[in-house]
Amino acid sequence: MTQRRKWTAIPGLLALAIGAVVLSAYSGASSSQNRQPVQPINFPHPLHAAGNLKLNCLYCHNTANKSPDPGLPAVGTCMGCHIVVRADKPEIKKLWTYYAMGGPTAKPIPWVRIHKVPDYVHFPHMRHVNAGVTCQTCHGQVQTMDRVYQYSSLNMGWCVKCHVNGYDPQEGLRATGYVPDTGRTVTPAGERKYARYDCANCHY
Amino acid sequence: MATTASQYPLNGQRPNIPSAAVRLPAVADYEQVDREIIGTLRPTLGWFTLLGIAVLCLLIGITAWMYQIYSGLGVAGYHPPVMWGVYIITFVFWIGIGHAGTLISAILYLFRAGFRTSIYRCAEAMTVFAVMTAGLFPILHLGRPWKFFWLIPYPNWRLIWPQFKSPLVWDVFAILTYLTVSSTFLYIGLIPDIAVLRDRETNPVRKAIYATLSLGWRNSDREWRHFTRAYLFLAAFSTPLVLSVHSVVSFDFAMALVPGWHTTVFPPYFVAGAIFSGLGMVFTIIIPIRKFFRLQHYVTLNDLDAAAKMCLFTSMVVGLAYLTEFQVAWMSGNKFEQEYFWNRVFGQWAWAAWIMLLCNMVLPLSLFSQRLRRNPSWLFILSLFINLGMWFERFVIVVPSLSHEYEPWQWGSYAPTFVDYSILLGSFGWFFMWFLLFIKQLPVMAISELKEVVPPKRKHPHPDEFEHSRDEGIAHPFITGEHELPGGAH
Amino acid sequence: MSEPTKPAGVRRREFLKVLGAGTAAATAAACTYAGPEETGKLIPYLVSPDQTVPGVSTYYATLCRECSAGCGVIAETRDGRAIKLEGNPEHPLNRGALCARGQAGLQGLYNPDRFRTPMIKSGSAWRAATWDEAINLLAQNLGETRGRGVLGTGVFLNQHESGSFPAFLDSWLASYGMRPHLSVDFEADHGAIDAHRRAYGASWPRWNLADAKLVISFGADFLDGWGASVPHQLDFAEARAKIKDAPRFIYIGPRRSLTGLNADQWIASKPGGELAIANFLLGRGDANAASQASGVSPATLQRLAQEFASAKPALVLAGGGGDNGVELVSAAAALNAVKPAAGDAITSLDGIARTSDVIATVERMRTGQVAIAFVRGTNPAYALPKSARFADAFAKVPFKVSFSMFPDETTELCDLVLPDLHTLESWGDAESTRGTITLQQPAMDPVFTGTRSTADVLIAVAKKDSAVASRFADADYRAWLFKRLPGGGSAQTMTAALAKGILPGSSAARAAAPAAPAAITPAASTTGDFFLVTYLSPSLGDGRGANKPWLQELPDPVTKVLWSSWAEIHPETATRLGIERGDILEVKTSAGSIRVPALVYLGVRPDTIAVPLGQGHASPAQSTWFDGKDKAVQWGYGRYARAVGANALDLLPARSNAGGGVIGTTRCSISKTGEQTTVVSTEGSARQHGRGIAQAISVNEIDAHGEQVEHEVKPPGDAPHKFLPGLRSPVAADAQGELGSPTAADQGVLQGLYDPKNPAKMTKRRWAMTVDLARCTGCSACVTACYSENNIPTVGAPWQNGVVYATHSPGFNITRGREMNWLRLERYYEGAEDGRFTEDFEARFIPMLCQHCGNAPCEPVCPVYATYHAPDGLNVQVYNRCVGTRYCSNNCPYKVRYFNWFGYGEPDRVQYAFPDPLHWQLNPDVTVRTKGVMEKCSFCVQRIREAEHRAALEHREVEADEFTTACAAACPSRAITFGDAADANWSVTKLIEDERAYHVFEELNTYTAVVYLKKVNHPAGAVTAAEGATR
Amino acid sequence: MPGIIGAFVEIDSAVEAIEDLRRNRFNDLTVYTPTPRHEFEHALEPPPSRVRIFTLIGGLCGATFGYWIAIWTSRYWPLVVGNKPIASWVPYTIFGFEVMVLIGSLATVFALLALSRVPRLTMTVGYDPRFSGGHFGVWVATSPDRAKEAAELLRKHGAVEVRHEA
Repeated sequence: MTQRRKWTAIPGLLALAIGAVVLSAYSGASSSQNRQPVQPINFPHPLHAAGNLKLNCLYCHNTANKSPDPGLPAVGTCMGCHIVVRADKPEIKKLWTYYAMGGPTAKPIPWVRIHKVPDYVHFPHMRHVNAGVTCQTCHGQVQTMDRVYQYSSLNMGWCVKCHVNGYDPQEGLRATGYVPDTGRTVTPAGERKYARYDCANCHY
Repeated sequence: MATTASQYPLNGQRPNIPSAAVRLPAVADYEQVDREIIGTLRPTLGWFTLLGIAVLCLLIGITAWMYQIYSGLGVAGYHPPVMWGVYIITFVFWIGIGHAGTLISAILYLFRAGFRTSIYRCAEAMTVFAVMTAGLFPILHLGRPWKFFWLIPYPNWRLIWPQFKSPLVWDVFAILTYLTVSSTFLYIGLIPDIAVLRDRETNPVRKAIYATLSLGWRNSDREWRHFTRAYLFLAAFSTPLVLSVHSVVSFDFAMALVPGWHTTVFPPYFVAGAIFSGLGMVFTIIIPIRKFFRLQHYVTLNDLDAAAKMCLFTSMVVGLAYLTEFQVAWMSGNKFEQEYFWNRVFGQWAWAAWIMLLCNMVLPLSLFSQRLRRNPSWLFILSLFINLGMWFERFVIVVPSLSHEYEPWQWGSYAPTFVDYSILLGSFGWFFMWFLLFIKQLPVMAISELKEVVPPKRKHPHPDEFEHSRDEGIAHPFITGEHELPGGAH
Repeated sequence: MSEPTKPAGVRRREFLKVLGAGTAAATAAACTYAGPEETGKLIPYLVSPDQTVPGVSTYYATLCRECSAGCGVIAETRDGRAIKLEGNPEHPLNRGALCARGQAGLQGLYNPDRFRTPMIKSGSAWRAATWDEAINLLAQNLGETRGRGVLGTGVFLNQHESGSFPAFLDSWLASYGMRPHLSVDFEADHGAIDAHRRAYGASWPRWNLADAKLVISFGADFLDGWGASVPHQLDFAEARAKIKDAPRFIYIGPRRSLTGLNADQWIASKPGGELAIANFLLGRGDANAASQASGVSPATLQRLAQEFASAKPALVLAGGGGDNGVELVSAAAALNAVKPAAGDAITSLDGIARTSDVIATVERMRTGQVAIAFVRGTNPAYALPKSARFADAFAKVPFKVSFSMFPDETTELCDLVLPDLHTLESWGDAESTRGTITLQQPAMDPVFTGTRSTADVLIAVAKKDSAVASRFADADYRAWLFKRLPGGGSAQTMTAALAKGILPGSSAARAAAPAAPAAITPAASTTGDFFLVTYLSPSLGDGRGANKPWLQELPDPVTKVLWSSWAEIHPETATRLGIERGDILEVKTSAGSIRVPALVYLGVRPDTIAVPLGQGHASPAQSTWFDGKDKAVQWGYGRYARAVGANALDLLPARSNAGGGVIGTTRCSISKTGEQTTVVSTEGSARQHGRGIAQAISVNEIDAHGEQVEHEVKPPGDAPHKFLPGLRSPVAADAQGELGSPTAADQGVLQGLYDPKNPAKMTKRRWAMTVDLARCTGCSACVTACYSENNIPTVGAPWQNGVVYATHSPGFNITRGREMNWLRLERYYEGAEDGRFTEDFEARFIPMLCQHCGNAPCEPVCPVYATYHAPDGLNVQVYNRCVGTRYCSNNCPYKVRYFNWFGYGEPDRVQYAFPDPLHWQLNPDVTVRTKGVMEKCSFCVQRIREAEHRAALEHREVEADEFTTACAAACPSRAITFGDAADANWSVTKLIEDERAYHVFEELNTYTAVVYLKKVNHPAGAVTAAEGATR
Repeated sequence: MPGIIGAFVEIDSAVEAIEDLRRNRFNDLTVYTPTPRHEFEHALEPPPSRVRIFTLIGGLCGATFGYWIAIWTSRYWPLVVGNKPIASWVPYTIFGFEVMVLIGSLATVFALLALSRVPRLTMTVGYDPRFSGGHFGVWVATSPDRAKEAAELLRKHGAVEVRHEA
């Protein structure tokens, strides 16, 4: 009897091991999620995108709706205001040294990249932006982030979720955080936005 | 040894042995079985030398593979359009080798073929190691071997799965199943024998190991009851499995539209070829073992004779398949097929085709002669030719077909490089390393099954059991093979 | 101002780990406001002029200077880097097409062996110098020479250019009292130009091939680069496309060139014998005499005469390469019944200096009469026969300046190198056709900041000299040029003009160069039992293309040999002398000898050996390596050209023929050296074995209504033309019925992508392509276009990435069949099976690419879905999913899948195909494939997506024929048409209905999306259907 | 439960001993034999092995799973390859078969282990190494009061050794 109890533990352990393997298959999911690097200039998104400025994302990332690249603001764009505004703040001083009044020592700000899909993936920003996918859907509520971090896993399953099940505009709107969350109303399949989801849509 | 046949003339009389009757006249009792089989486990200098050579070959192969992974498949001899080469050839070769093992251990078990008892353990071990070797090659020949697991269906965050219509995925399932089942089959069969070793072993460390491996087996009637039943079912499963596996492997070719591949005859043809090559390898292995382990009175000439008959049969099946291919091409009226088969025997690759036909069709015909069937030396030499011939059979299937496909502009040639050869060598090293380790750690013959055919001690000896055999001259050394033992078996 | 830190291109580079340190910086530079050249504010071509959007291409209309023709090109730039060259549709000369050489201009721009800084030779070694240093050195030398009073003897050898620069250069030289420069083009057919001037009053008329009923060419290889090949091809293709009314084409010459293979009949005359035939046609002399001189049977000549008489009108062309070149061309002009209109003549070939003048100059150098010499864009040390002994003559010149971009043979002999800018980096103009100026504007900032436009350097030098400074008040050449352009370069004219790349008017004319009389130096006594024919390689030209891997990797359209030289010998002769393909022959003439592998070729007379030019670059002075930034730069024209093949010019005597050209024929003897080599070739079997891959039809089988008469010969397996279902619906046949269910309440969402009702709406398109073999000339421009568009690595280089691996001879990987040409041009022979000499054999060219089968054999065998059928009908290859089983390639009947045997995209590999800065040419929209994956033609899926994106942004559908693939865009014979076969508005849908349409290996039931239109043969007189219908 | 072990050299004496024991209502017997002999089967008349049920169930589950995984994954991301049905049962039969064999065999092995109570981490009382060699052992599990009787029977039938085990 006692002996039997001893070895009946073995199949149990085996089952656990199998379960662990299956779960570990998911561990490949974007290891870089929630990465929050330090930027050369501590740019406060809340100050610009929220607060009383409420700049539109497209003010700085001005090609997000017409190019695969969202676009980073040129240093000149920043200087547009900061040539006068808050010119005494240490972070702004950094900005000035980068700009150097367009002189020979001027150099672009080496921002640290956060959201990146592998290069065999083609992610045309404009198609998504023009389809009504809100920035926050993928990038999170940047307007509330003191330091931006990688919000989504950016792994393939995450992309495909929307492409197959369709994108719910209401949900996207809610994701922005600008409209109050008034209970979940799931949009019927017909009214969602669908995209093709065969490989060649993004991989070529 | 080759001359021994003439030392014991039979005055022209064929010894005709009913296989159901006494199997091992030269084996007296259970203790002798234990003593002699366990006696083979003592490592010898020669064994260490062979093992050393095997490991060396393996290391060469590993180095070559590392180099190939680093710089890309280009270092192998691939020459588009020949996109498959030595690796796939060798893969099919080893899978084929594996089949004889399962055939002998499972199919012959179901058919109650007596001569299987003494050789099936070796054959089965050969199967497992051959499949282990073969299993490496599909990974080895990948452009990105580190991604091989994409062929295995496992839940992943990409939400994508293998393409189950691809013969290569069929391969993955067939081979993994085959490896699992055949290794389980081998291990189950081993448990009682390991129990024997455990009980005979004096060295505490080895004893502990054997004790663990034997899972506390104790030969109780209850264990035996379930054991025989389970063994039967496993054999029943393995039988269709072994047929399916090589059929699936043949689908890799038959499902493609390459002239020379796209043929319905492939599955039976491949299965027969596999068993044929496997028997070849069995001879290559068992004949030296019975000699150097002095087990001639276990693996008797009767057993070799029976195996040789099967070898001859499969050889003729394969030969028929070869000819069928040509006949089909000829009658198909398909220009591509016809040009290919003409090219096979008279073109660029004629030499390979003729090696194949000679080794697999012509030489085995010698087995019609009983004297040669019962001549271990000849069987050994022949087996080497068979191995060679079967490797070239796969070469003839893979390379010439691809090098002369539909598009004349892309016709090409093929020449393996040292990388291909090193990895081929390495595969033999890998196989024989495992096999050598096996034969000195575990019994090369199924002790408990041998005991089934050895008469147990009795208070009142049976009138009808075994005695009749003695006066039928069955114990004639020419049959028992005792004469091959310098100084006899005991 | 785009953001410098992460333009799309650079991002892709990062992924490929090929981000050179310079890239970000240079990209930034491309976007800064600073700099006098103002390249940051160039006027874009297609998008709104005031801004460029990062990650979206900007297009600049500019000029091609790879040969003298001067075609207009569109440079596609992305984030400040030019990534693709295509023909300018607005341009009158090339009308949107561009040849392989033109497209490879990109690899001149990004050539890793370009000079990065000025170089000064001190002793035998070279050192990098600053511009101030270099310019001072030049100014100082000019001063000293003037001081010695011999400055007037200075010589400037400039590559032939049309446009304003020659005038500018002359004025600069004049201001120093130097004589006008020599405008050198070693490729020019001087004989033809002379004769054309006399006969037509233009050095290069525009032939109206379309008007002719019969075209006879006496060795005029107008498809191989004779004169301006692109316009010739366009016109020829247009003429041939008029199936019934198309001209029959007869080629007369000792070797069947690409042009010859496109002819319906070949008359193999002896070199120099063409004149006799022409005279015979003119009625001077009788058939036997002509037969004597030309080695052609009188019967053939009689038939030719009859045909010439009956076929009206006949267009007769002739090449002036031979000793009697001028007479021949004049005779041809006399025969020519289709008079070219003088108005639209090609003017870019005006004013080329005769080689006789160049040789005369060399002789002056030899006698020490030249005090200072300048060389720009031309390479006499290589392109003149060795027997001209240019090197030692040149050495006699006290001070020699080179403006070359590349470390070529001549530059190595100079004392000072002032590296020029590439055409795509500098300003200029050309007058390719009368009355139209083609503008050359920089498409990007200079790749290397250490290089400067020669014109600007000359101005800077002039400014150093008080005596001449006043003459050059302009800040730079651009200012100088704009002033002289019609409209004075005012902002609005230039905005309009640069957008189109052309400007009506004429550029500043050059004072007529002193026209020396055609000096016919007596031919050196030549002996030998064979005629030797040397010809310009269609891809390498006179050798200037040899340092561009795309052109080296481009198989010669005729022999399909690449990365090497060869000697063509007829099989009959070869068997007689016991020579086999690959035997290394020693070809000897009185002038010299070379060792080249033998290549048996049906299309050459048994008494003739033909050797191509363009290879065999070597470092004459064996200078030490230039120790600039890139250790890899070697003399001898850089890593891709050096020690590849042999230079056939070594065989030619240093004399100029009648017209003043140097490339001609002579006599030679050949001997086996006993050595053997593998001829580097992409050719498997040159015969179709009756498999109906490249099919042809005789024009007689097509009756008046264009209906095709059914004929007996069928391909093996004989399948009917049932391809349309495969083309009408994206999935060849809805085999499972589960793709679209009529009752789907969810608008097909759950039914998947293939459901027509799926909101993604992908199933409505079926991308397809037609290739008209009646148009295709086999020029292979499409192949290079594909390489350029799809980041295809070149694999044949003996050494790339600056690393020598001498164990591999040039093209080693190609002898292993590992070339990556997604689109390859197959050339099959018909007839002449027995190896005996006959003029009567046919060549069929067929571009073979992925057929995007509706029923693709490659798809179901892939274990990981790396290849599958897209809803819009593409057969997709997903590189990042591929594990490299190569099963798909085994199962592909067309063998159009290519495998990455090595890490061609990994910078740390010897096989790295894009050594810095070549990786800047990579197309950011296409993934560079990693080691161990399969790749193949994608129907330029990136262009499809781009068009879809554009349409989506403009809230419209993709319009019919809105875009096309790279190969179709480049094709100079307009043979390739791409489009949506499921939409009747696309022109491709009409073409697949053509009676000549067929599928390759139709009997395999693959439902290919590539439809070929049969080649049309024009047999002499009336022939039976069977003859023309050989498949 | 304590008992008595008797070791025999001859097989027939062991068989007789067993029959005699059973006649004397000693029913909890275990026989140790180096090799399965049908003599003991006859003497003990055991119930048929239950391995077969496991095998059957395992095989059926396997076949179902094989088909299911292939069909479900194909439909899960429906991509057309070579114009073939997205889920085509014909080739998927291979998976049905292979997985049936796989799970079936594993179930059989599991049954063998479970039913014959291996692996056991300690050796059972009464077992003797000889029983894997040439000897046959008969283990009689019995209460101490009847132990003597059982021992007698064993000796009577010629057990070379009889040992009391607790």
